Amino acid sequence: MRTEGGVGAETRPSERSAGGWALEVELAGLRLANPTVLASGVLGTSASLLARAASSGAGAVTTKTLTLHPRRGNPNPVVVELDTGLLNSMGLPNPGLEPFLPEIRAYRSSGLRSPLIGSIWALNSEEASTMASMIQEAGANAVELNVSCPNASKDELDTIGSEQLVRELVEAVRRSVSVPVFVKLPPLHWGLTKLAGAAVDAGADVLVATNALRGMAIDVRARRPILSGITGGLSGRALKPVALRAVYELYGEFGDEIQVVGVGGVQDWRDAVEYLLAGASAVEIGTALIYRGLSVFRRVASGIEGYLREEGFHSVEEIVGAARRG
Amino acid sequence: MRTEGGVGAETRPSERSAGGWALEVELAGLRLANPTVLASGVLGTSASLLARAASSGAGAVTTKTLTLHPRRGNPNPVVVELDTGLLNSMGLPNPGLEPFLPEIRAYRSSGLRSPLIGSIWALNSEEASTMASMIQEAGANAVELNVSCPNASKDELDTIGSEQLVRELVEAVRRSVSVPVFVKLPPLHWGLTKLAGAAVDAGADVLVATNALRGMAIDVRARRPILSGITGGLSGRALKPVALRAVYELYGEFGDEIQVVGVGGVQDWRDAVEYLLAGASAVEIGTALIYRGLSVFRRVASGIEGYLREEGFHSVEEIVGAARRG
Amino acid sequence: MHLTAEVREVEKLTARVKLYVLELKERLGSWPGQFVMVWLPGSGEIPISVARERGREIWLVIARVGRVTGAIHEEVGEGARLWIRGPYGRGFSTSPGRHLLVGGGFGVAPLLRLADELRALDGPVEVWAALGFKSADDALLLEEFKEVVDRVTVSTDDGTLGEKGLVTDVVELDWPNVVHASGPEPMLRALAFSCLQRGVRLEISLERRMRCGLGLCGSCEVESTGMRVCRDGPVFDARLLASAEFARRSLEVWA
Amino acid sequence: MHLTAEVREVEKLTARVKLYVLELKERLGSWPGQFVMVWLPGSGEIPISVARERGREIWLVIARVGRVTGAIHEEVGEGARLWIRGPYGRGFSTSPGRHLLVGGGFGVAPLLRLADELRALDGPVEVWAALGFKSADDALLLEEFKEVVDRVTVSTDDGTLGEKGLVTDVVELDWPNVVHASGPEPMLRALAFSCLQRGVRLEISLERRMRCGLGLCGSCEVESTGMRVCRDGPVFDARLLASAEFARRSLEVWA
Ligand SMILES: Cc1cc2nc3c(=O)[nH]c(=O)nc-3n(C[C@H](O)[C@H](O)[C@H](O)COP(=O)(O)OP(=O)(O)OC[C@H]3O[C@@H](n4cnc5c(N)ncnc54)[C@H](O)[C@@H]3O)c2cc1C
Ligand SMILES: Cc1cc2nc3c(=O)[nH]c(=O)nc-3n(C[C@H](O)[C@H](O)[C@H](O)COP(=O)(O)OP(=O)(O)OC[C@H]3O[C@@H](n4cnc5c(N)ncnc54)[C@H](O)[C@@H]3O)c2cc1C
Ligand SMILES: Cc1cc2nc3c(=O)[nH]c(=O)nc-3n(C[C@H](O)[C@H](O)[C@H](O)COP(=O)(O)O)c2cc1C
Ligand SMILES: Cc1cc2nc3c(=O)[nH]c(=O)nc-3n(C[C@H](O)[C@H](O)[C@H](O)COP(=O)(O)O)c2cc1C
Ligand code: FES
Ligand code: FES
Repeated sequence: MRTEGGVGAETRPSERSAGGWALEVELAGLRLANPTVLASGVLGTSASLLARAASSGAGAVTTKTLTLHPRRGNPNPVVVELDTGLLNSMGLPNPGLEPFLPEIRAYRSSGLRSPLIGSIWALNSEEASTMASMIQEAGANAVELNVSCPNASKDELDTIGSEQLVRELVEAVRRSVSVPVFVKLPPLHWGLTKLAGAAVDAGADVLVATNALRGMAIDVRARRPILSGITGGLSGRALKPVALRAVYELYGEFGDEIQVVGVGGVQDWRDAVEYLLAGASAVEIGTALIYRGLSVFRRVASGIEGYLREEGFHSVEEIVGAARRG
Repeated sequence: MRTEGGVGAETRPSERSAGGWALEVELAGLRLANPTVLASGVLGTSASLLARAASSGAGAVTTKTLTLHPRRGNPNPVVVELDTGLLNSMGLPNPGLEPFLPEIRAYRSSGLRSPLIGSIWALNSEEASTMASMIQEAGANAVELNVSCPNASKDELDTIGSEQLVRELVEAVRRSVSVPVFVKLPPLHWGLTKLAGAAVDAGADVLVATNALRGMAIDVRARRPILSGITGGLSGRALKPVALRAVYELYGEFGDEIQVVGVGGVQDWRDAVEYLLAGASAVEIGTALIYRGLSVFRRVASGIEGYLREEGFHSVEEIVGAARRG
Repeated sequence: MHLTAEVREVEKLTARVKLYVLELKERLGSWPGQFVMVWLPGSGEIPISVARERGREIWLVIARVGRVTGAIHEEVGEGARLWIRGPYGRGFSTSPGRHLLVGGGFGVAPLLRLADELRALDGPVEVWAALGFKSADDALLLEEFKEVVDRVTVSTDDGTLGEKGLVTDVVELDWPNVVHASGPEPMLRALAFSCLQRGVRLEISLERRMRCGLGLCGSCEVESTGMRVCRDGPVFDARLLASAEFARRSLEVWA
Repeated sequence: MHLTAEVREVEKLTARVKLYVLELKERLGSWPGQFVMVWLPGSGEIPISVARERGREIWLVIARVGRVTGAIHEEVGEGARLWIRGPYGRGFSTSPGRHLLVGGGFGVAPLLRLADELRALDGPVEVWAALGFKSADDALLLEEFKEVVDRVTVSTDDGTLGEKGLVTDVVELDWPNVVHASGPEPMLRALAFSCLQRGVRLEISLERRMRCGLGLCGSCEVESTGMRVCRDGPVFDARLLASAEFARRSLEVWA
C-alpha cells in the first residue's frame, strides 16, 4: 500500500512527545495517537485512501458512509466551493456494504494503528443490524451510525429525523456488535438534545456532532441551482459555530455518560481546541483537506500539543469540556 | 431629523431609472422603491436610525423586535466577529412596545417613503394581538411576527418552535390588523415547510426567511464561551446558503399563495439576485452593514439593476423564482 | 474574535484610575481617538480608548466606575491577560497646524494618543494641552503630556494644582486652528458653546453605552441624531451637539 | 462558484472533436496539464484539460463521448456560455532541456498548453512532439503544434497520415531528458514500459471519473494507490503505474 511521500507508520506523531505532553486520547476504549479523525465521506472510499489519511497523521479514520445496497449518488455538479465552506450533494454514492468489506480488511491488515470507524446508513433495524455485524466482522474498530445525511431524499430525511427511529436503529446496532457505537447527528436548530437523548438511551457510546447543514447555491447567470441535487450539505467554516454549539450542548447534557466527537470546519489547532474545550474528546476533519491538504492532521495535532504546553496542561483529556468549568 | 451626509429623500434610487429598468417591487401591497430592506435588530432602535437607513436607500425598514414588556437583554460581550459571519446574543433588548411607539410615529411623519415594518415577539395570542394593533395604530405599514429569535431562553424556544403556537399567534395578529402580516422564520434543518405551513394557513401574507442560526464561539485562551449568553445567532455569510435553501423551499411550497423575503448574508448584488432567483420578492440586510456600511442598500440595488439590464430583464418581478423555472 | 493581550504593567495613577500597559501579539494599528472593546472573561466587556500605542504595546487608562472596571482594577495585575477587539470608530483629524487638546479627568487619555500622533507629523505642528481635574489628587498623565506637547496648562476645580477653575473657563480659544476635546459631557457642551460662538473648529469624543461596537445594534446612538458613537464617532464635529436634542434619553434600557 | 465564460469560437476539429475558445472575465492562470471542471447547466459537469491559455482566453478541446460532451457539442455554439471552475490539479514539469511530448488522439490537448509554456521558457529548450491518431481524419491541432514545437512527427494506426503504426512504436526515446505523455491509457502503459526500461523520465496525464475535483470524494483514485487524479495528478510520474495494481476496478459505482 502506497502512502504519501513514503511516510510510514513510524513517523506518525509520537504518542507521548519529548516534553511529556500527551496527544493520545481514548475514545470509547479505542486509542487514538492524537485527537484528529478523518471525517466520513472524505477519502474514505478505499483501503489505500484510508491508509493514506492514517499515514498522514489522522488518529482514526472513518469510511465513507455505506448502505446495504449500492447507491449511484447524484450526477455532477455535486460540489460548490463557497467563500465560507463547501456545498456537496454527493448523495451517498457507494458500492454497497459487501463489496466494500475487502477494503476494510485490507486497511486493518496494513499495520496502521489508527482505528477504523465504519460508517453506515440504514432506515430500519434489520438492515442496521446486518450491516453493523458485517462491518465489525470485517474488522471495523467502531461502527458509526449516520442518522444525518443532508443529501438523503425528503422521505428518508423525515424518517431519519425521528427520535423513535434513531432509538430503534441504535438499539439494533448496539445489540449486534461489541465494538463501540458512534452516532452521527445533524446540526439541528432546536431539539438536538432530544434526538441525541434517544441515541444515548439506546446505548450509543459516542455522539458525533455534526454532519453538514442543509444549504444551496444558485448561479446568477445560469439562473438555476448549481448542484444537481439542488440542495446539499454545507460543511467547512460556515458550519463551525453551529457544530461547536451542538458539541457544547451535548456535552452539557450527556457528558457524564458518553463521549462527544466534534466535526465541522476544523482547519487549524484553534478550531480543534475550541471543540475540545466545548466537550469533544476528538475532532473530525473533512473539508479542510481542500485548503490544507493531508498534512492538516499533523499540523492540527502538533498545534494542539503546542497549546497544551503553553497553557500548562499535560494531556488532551484535561481540557475536554473546560469551557463549561471555566 | 439628521440623515447621513445630508442625503434626503430626493436622492433615493429613482423608482424607474433612465434605461427603463424598474427596481420597484410590491410586497403584500406595499411599494418598495427597491427590493432591499433593513433587517430587524439592526439600527431599528429609533426613528432617527430607521430614517437614516431609509435615506441611505433601504426600500423598507424593520424595527428592532419589540416585546410587550421591557427586556434588558444580555450583558456584554454580545457579539463575536467570525471569519464567516457574526454571532450575537443581544437577547431582544428593547424598552417594551409602548415607549417605542413615538419612534414609529416620528419615522412615519418624516416623509420618507420606505415602508416601516414593525417587528414583534410574543408568546401568547393575547399579547400578540394587543401588540399588533398598537403597532399598526402607531403607523407601522406591516407587522412582522418574529417566531425565530435564536437568543430567546430555552423555554421560549421550545414554545415558539411549535406549529400550534405559530398558528395561534399568526391568527391572532391577522385578526387584529389590516396591514400585511410578515412571519419571520428560523433556519430549520428539517421541517421548515411544516412550520411555515402553519403560518400560511393562519393567514400570513409574507414569509421572511430566515433569522440567524444558533452557534457559539469559545476563546481558547480564556477557555470559555465568549458570549455572555453562551450561544447566539449566527448571521452573515455563513447563513447565506442555508437561508437561500429555505427561501427556495418556501417559494416552491407556497409561492402561489404568498410572498417570501430572503435574509441572511446579503452583502452584494449577487447575493440579492440569488435570493430573488430562489423566490424572494425582496431581501433584508443586516450584518453586511459592518463591512459595507449604510451604502450597502444603494450598492445592492444598483447592482441588481445592472444585472437586470445585462440579462435583458425589465423588472425585478420577472426574475423572482426563476431558478425554479430554469 | 478577541486578541489576547498580556498585561505588562499596571500603574495606579489616582485613587480611581489605573494605567494598563498591554502587549499584543501584533501591532494594533489604531488611529488617535479610536477605542477597543476590552473583555475580562467572567465580568464583561467595555469600550476603552487607546491612550498610547508603541509597537505591539498599548496603554489603557481605566477609571473604576462600576462592575467591569471594578473587576479589572481588582483582578487584573501584571502578568495577567485581557482580551480586546478593535480598534473601532472614527478618531481625531491630524493635519499640521495649531492644535489645542482640552481634556477633563481621565478623558485626557485619548488626547495623549493624539498628541503622540501630532508630534510625529511631518508638517509644522504646534500642540498645546489644557487639562482639567477636580483636584490635585485626580491629575494624571501630566509628565507624559509634557514630554510630547509644546505647552501644558493644568487647572483644578479646587485650585489644588495649576489654575483654579473649570478647564473650559481657563482655556485660551483664539490661538488654535482646531480644538480636540475629551472629557465629561457637561465640559464638552460648555466648550462647544464657546467654540461655536467663536467659529473655532472643535472635535469632541463622546461616550455612550456600547454593546456591539460594530454599528449594528443602535445602543450607542447619540440621541435622535442617527449617529452611532461606535461607528460614526466616537469623535464628532461639535456641531452635532448643536443639531441634536442631545438630552439623555429616558429609554435607558436601550443603552 | 463557477466562472461564467463566453464561447467566442467553436471549431470542428474532427468528426468527434470540437475546439471551444472561451473568454473569461479574468485570467484563469492555469499551469500546463491542469484541468477545469466544465458545467453545462441542465446537463452536467466534466473535467477538461486546458489546451491553451492566452490572456483571458482559454482553449478546450472536447471529444463527444457521452451525455455531457454530447450536449455541449449540440447546444453550445458561438455566443453561448459555459461555466467553469478551476484550474485544478498538478501539471507537467517545465524545466529547460529536451522535451518530448507524446500524445494520442484528443489527448494531445494538454500537450499543446505544455508546448506553449516550454516555448516561453528562458533557458535552452528543445521540444519535439510525437502525435498519434487512428486515422488521418482523427488528426487535430497539427498546425498549432507545428507553430510552437521544434519538430512534429505524426503517426496513424492505418497509415493514412504520417508514419503507419502506434505512436509508442514509432517514437524516439533516447533523445529527450523528459517525456510528457497524454492519451489513451493503453498507450500510456506501453510508453511507461519503454521509458522505465530505458531509465527515461516520463510524466503521464491520467483520467478517471471525477466528482468533486477537490481531492475529497475519492472518486478519481488511481486504483489502490491512494493517489487522486484531481489533486495528486492528473500528471503523475509514470512509476506510479508500475507501483500500482492499476487494474480497472470492479467497483465502478464509486467512480
Ligand atoms: C468610546 C468610549 C471610550 C471610553 N474610553 C474610556 C477610557 O479610556 N477610560 C475609561 O476609564 N473609561 C472609558 N470609557 C467609559 C467606560 O467604557 C465605562 O466607564 C465603562 O463601560 C463602565 O463599565 P462598568 O461595568 O465598570 O460600569 P457599570 O457597572 O456598567 O456602570 C457604572 C456606572 O457608570 C455609568 N456608566 C457606565 N458606562 C457609561 C457610559 N459609557 N456613559 C455614561 N455612563 C456610564 C452607569 O450608568 C453606572 O451608573 C469609554 C467609553 C466609550 C463609549
Ligand atoms: C483530468 C481530465 C482531463 C480531461 N481532459 C479532456 C479533454 O481535454 N478533452 C476531452 O474531450 N476529454 C477530456 N477528459 C475526459 C472527459 O472528462 C470525459 O470524456 C467526459 O467526462 C465524458 O462525459 P460524458 O457525460 O460526455 O460521458 P458519459 O456519458 O459520462 O460517458 C460516456 C462513456 O465514456 C466513459 N467515460 C466517461 N468519462 C470517462 C473517464 N474519465 N474515464 C474513462 N471513461 C470515461 C463512460 O464510462 C461511458 O462509457 C478529461 C478527463 C480528465 C479526468
Ligand atoms: C464531500 C463530502 C462527503 C461527505 N460524505 C459524508 C458521508 O458519507 N457520511 C457522513 O456521515 N458525512 C459525510 N460528510 C460530512 C462530513 O463527514 C462532516 O460531517 C462535514 O463535512 C463537516 O465537517 P468538515 O467541515 O470538517 O468537512 C461529507 C462531507 C463532504 C464534504
Ligand atoms: C445584532 C443583531 C440583532 C438582531 N436582532 C434581531 C431582532 O431583534 N429580531 C429579528 O427578527 N432578527 C434579529 N436579527 C436577525 C437579523 O434580522 C437577520 O435575520 C439575520 O442577521 C440574518 O441577516 P444578515 O446575515 O443580513 O444579518 C439580529 C441580527 C443581528 C446581527
Ligand atoms: S454599540 Fe452597537 S451600534 Fe454602536
Ligand atoms: S474527484 Fe473527488 S477526489 Fe478527485
